[in-house]
Amino acid sequence: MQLDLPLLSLVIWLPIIGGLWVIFAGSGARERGVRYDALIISLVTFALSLLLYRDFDLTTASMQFVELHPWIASFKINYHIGIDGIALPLILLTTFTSILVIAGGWEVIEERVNQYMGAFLILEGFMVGVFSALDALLFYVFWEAMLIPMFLIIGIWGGPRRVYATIKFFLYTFLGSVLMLVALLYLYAHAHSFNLADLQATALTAAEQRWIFIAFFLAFAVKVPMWPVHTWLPDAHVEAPTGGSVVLAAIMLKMGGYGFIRFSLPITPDASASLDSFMIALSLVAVVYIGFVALVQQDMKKLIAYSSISHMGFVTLGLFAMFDIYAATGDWKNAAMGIEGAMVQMISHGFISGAMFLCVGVLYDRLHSRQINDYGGVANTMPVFAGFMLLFAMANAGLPATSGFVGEFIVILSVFKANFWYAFAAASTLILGAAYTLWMYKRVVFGEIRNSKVAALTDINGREAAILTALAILVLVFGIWPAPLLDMMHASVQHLVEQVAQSKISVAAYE
Amino acid sequence: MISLAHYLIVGAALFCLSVAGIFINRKNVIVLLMCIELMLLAVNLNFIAFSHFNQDVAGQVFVFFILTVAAAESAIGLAILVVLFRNRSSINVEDIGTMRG
Amino acid sequence: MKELCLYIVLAPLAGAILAGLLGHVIGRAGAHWATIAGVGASFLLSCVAFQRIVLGGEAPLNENLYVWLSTGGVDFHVGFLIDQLTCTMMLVVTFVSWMVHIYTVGYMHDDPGYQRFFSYISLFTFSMLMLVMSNNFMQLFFGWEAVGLVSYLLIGFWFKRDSAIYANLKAFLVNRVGDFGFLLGIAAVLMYCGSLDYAEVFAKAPSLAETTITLIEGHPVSLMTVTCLLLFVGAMGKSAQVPLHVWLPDSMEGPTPISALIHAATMVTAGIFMVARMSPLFELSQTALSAVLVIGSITAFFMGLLGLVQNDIKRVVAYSTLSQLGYMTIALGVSAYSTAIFHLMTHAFFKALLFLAAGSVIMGMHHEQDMRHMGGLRKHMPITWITCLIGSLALIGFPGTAGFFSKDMIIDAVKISTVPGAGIAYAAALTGVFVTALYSFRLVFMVFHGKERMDHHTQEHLHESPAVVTVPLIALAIPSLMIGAVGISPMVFGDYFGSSIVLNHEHAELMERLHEEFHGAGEFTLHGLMQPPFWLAMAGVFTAWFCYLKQPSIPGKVAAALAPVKRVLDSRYGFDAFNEWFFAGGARGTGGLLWRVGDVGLIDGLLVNGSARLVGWWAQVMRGLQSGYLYHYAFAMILGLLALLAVFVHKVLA
Amino acid sequence: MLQQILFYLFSALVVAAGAMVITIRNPVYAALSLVVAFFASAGLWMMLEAEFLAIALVLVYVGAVMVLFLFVVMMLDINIAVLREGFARYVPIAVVFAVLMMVSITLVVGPKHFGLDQVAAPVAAAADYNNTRALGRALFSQYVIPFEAAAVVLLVAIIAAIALTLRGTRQTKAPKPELQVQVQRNDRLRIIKMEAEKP
Repeated sequence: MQLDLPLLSLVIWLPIIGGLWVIFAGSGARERGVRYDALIISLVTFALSLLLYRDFDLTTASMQFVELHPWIASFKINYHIGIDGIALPLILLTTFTSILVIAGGWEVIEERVNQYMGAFLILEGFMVGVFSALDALLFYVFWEAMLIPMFLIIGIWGGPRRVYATIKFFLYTFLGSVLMLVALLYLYAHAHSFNLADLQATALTAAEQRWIFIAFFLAFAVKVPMWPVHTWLPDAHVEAPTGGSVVLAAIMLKMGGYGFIRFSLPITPDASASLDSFMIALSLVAVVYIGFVALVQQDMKKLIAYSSISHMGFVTLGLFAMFDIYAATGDWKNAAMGIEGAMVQMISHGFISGAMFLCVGVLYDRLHSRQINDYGGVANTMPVFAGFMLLFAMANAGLPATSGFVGEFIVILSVFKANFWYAFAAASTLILGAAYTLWMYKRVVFGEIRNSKVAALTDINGREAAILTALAILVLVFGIWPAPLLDMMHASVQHLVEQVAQSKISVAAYE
Repeated sequence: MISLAHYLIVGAALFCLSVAGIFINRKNVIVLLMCIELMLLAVNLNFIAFSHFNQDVAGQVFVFFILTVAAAESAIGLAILVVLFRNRSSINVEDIGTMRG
Repeated sequence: MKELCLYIVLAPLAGAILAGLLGHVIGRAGAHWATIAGVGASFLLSCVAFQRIVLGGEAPLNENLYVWLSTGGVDFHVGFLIDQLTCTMMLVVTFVSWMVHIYTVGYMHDDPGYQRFFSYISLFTFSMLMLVMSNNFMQLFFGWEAVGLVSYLLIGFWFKRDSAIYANLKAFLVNRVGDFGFLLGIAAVLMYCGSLDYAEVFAKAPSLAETTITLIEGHPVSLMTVTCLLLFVGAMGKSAQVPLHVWLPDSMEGPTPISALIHAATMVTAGIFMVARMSPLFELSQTALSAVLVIGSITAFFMGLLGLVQNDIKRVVAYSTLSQLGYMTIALGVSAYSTAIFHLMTHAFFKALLFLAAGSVIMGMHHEQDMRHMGGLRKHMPITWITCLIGSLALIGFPGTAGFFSKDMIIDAVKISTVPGAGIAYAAALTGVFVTALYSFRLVFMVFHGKERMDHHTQEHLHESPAVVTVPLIALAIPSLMIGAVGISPMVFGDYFGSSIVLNHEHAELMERLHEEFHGAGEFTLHGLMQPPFWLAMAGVFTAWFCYLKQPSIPGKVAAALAPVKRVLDSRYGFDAFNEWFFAGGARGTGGLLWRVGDVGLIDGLLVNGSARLVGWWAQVMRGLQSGYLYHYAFAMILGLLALLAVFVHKVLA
Repeated sequence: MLQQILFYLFSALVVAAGAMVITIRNPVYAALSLVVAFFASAGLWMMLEAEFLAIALVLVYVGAVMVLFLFVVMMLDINIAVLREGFARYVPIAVVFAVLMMVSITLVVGPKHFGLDQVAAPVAAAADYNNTRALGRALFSQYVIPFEAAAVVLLVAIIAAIALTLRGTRQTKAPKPELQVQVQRNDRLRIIKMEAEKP
């Protein structure tokens, strides 16, 4: 049955409008009741996104659920949205994570509940918008709009140094996105269109491509974040409320990877090819360097934030190793493997980092400390929680049968084809990832009860258990059977690889 | 014969005088306003000279507008001056320091 | 057949889930019944599989269950390969596991984490079965890591003990170092063979024998050597070969049943199994085999020496495990894969037996593990004593016992082998026999014979362990005695392994020569009585008797005379101290340095806050210009005017 | 010849008056000098056949703006001594600037570029040429919208000047009937209780 609804638009605008409604309708006496409204809205949104998945055609690489309405006709800017196999899993991740975030802030947030819930719903809509925009300017608008709720979430419900963190977060991301706007305007001047497909088809000389690539690079690298523009992330995570951290880690970081896939690679394939060793070097630095840095963190959230950076290194590694893989094997099929590995890594990192932050949130709600040293022997008082956290810690360390393994595995296997030493450096995460995650786990969960506060801890309640169970199931399912996830993206990745394989320079020279 | 250059040089001389006036009368707002009038006069002279030598009436139209604006400007300037004096009993520019952060 | 395999694998998993997630519902008895039933079913079904494949001669099963994922034109499957090698492993794993399950009922009787423990060991059985039954590298790696996870959980089972949680983290990380190499090895296989399925890889491998790859510019190396060495790094981690052996002694922090199951009988032999499984690859690289051989020799000899100075009963057995794993590795190194697997099997039985017996002693001694506080237990715990003696005899290779056949066969194989490194290996193996006998009987004599050195209270309460403990001991003692004689002829020389182990031409000759010298188990036993290994073992037993029963003052004197040697042995050759200092400390130091200097100092301090400060400073400067005085602005305007004018003039005049 | 004499006469007058404006102590005299400058430049404009503007300059500027200036100057009680502080100090820099500008402007607009051989003098207008008409034609056809805008600017200026200088309404003492009728007893009369005072 094909519903005659603008399904994709609904997924974008339902949470935004619902969020506004929650904010305005939920002030005053109804403040506590709005939680249910928010939860229902997020559930409905998720259900709608599942409909997207149901009606999605896995066999084609072309955009689906396309909606096209003129927006600013004089500049040929359109409200143009649609999804392919790359965007769909990310949208599902977004709508799913939003439910968890809403449920996660259920009792924890006591002030301005309506605004908190509303902000997350609006954020959800904007994020889905980013993933589905097919018009570069629309993308940019969603991209920037997304910052606002996030900025408020960290700034209002954050920790003691939230002002520093928000400003750092905002300036970092804004710096990058302004350059992206410049690149988009330049492309517009070239292609006379903001339509992504047109931009991707525009011929550009090598020099043009390089500049555009660098502009895009700054925007997306900050979001990913890649070394050395990563330092906003630990601060933002540490100060953000649990829900903010979850969304930040689970979805917002994926924007960077998505941007590379949607913009950098197809619009500037030749620049990507010529700068790939630079990108790979940064990715490997992220994996190794950040792995070491994570090892010495005393703050749990900071540790997980650093581990996120390290894991996201695999995403950029998988994306940009494709050129070397092609050079080494002469087969673009192998290159697709790296991209798919990167995609899987993004999705799985969404689950795992979200779960890890939720776990820390559970502890923080009880003890109001994120310092590892304030804990010890949590397993004695919170055995069920310890079990969940073990699962997620293991997933974070990339244990097979958890989703964390799949992405790293594919990326390492594919990168090996490019260069042995790339794989060597990347595989070091096997040791480092296990070291920092399990060392933290050991100090927090294992051991004798360290102090009276830990002794007074109570195990997780039903709500928390439900959230963590949902994530645990996903982590396991995608670890044991990741095929459906990959089947979603095969056609689109194939298309992407074909685009990237096609040099744009000769066309530009001809013109 | 009088060439265009003659007029332009007279205009330039007037302009430079008014600039110098702004320098040396930096505290006296009234004279500053007068200097601005003088400056506009120099500009107007140029406009009219060009208009005459190029046989194009547009230059005179512009002078017309400049006169209008200058009149408006001096009216408001003087009004401000009066208000200022009323509040501060002085028109010393150094006393007008509220713009300093 | 496929369904059969599925049941074999899933039965323990079901038990684990039942005991783990519903442990509080089904209670303690429910938990142990569920898991024992699961693993028991698994064992019986394994017997059926064994009967059909090995005895019935059915063709090996190689089937995919489902596509795990497909990417880049490669399908990754989850599937089973059931051939003779797998069947043997399945039988060993499920049998020992079953025995350990039963034994645990007694051993963990009073532990509050009873259900959790059963859940873990059942989960382990599942993981180990996934490992051995896999038909591809991906699933092998899954099982590989999964057993590592369960090992981690079980070593840290008593998570309140600092030493336990230190040991489990160490075990996991050291194993991860191995997995690091293993994963790269898998990546190499995928790159060059284009698949991860054993069948396809092994079919493709011979054509890659001459392929070289360049890791460092200008130095091409053989692809197969690199691949095999990388894979062997994984085996070194799992099977605790020097220098990745450091985790195994510490893993004795876990409860004794899992020391028997995981850290003696099954998991640690996964590396041996893996190399045997990869024999088609290893056969292509003599260099890799020689490396395997040398590392095995080092492990066999030096780890055995360490067994001499341990006083903790479990640690003695642990070092003996390390040493025996070294023997297996030696066998792999000389391409005697079938012998290695044979020794793996006999070792699984007698080492599990030894551990369980040690556990029984520990229970009797109220969780005292120091042998210096034992002695004379023979009278109090006769069954434990007998079974432990059987295990020790098998361990030292007393003619007729299981260990004798497998170990002597390894020594024979090394003796006639001509591969580089075989000389060293032979010397190590031979001297290792003496050392093995010495520490084994040191244990037996110190624990079961001589004066009773325990305190009065313990002495009064000494009694034989209950039936749930002794029955598994007896059940394991029987194969420890018999399996060698029964198994040697078909397993080592027969066509037992069929196509599951591949030998290249030269190495096949070695086995043929061994075969020529072999004339049945009985004669082999008689022959063994004349051979140096037997006399060395007897010398070891005699020395142990003399030093620890006859003249107990001698060890002290020897230790005093050889103080430097003792110090080296006590410090376990300094591996732990070095690792703690270099790797653990180094990693923390590097991390701290990168964080403080790199992130906090350079990026945040210099770039981020630096640019903020720059803007601030510039704003401060510019703020000075904004005096708020009109005439300053006017002056600036005129300056600008003048500058414009200058440009204009310059242009006009130029 | 007459033209040249007139030109130099007016020019000298303009420059001299301008110099007076900026140097003279008393603002009243400065304003008067400015009037002279306007007159003289009106003469120059006449020579340039901009009769309408010349007249407008005199009428509007001299007649209105300068009177306003004088009015303000005379009305305000200005302490000239304070305002003249630093006069001498700034003279040198002012002279330097002025000379620099003068030289550079002259280099641009001098006879080399705008001499007669570059820009020929136009033919004198015919007798029936009406400068006012020509200007008006341009103003009300091509420039009608700017013209209207200028009118608005003036209007705004008028209103702004009034708004700025207007004081609040004077306090009148006229009675306010609307308040008177609302008066209640309590507003006017308060009865308090108190102890009878002892003599």
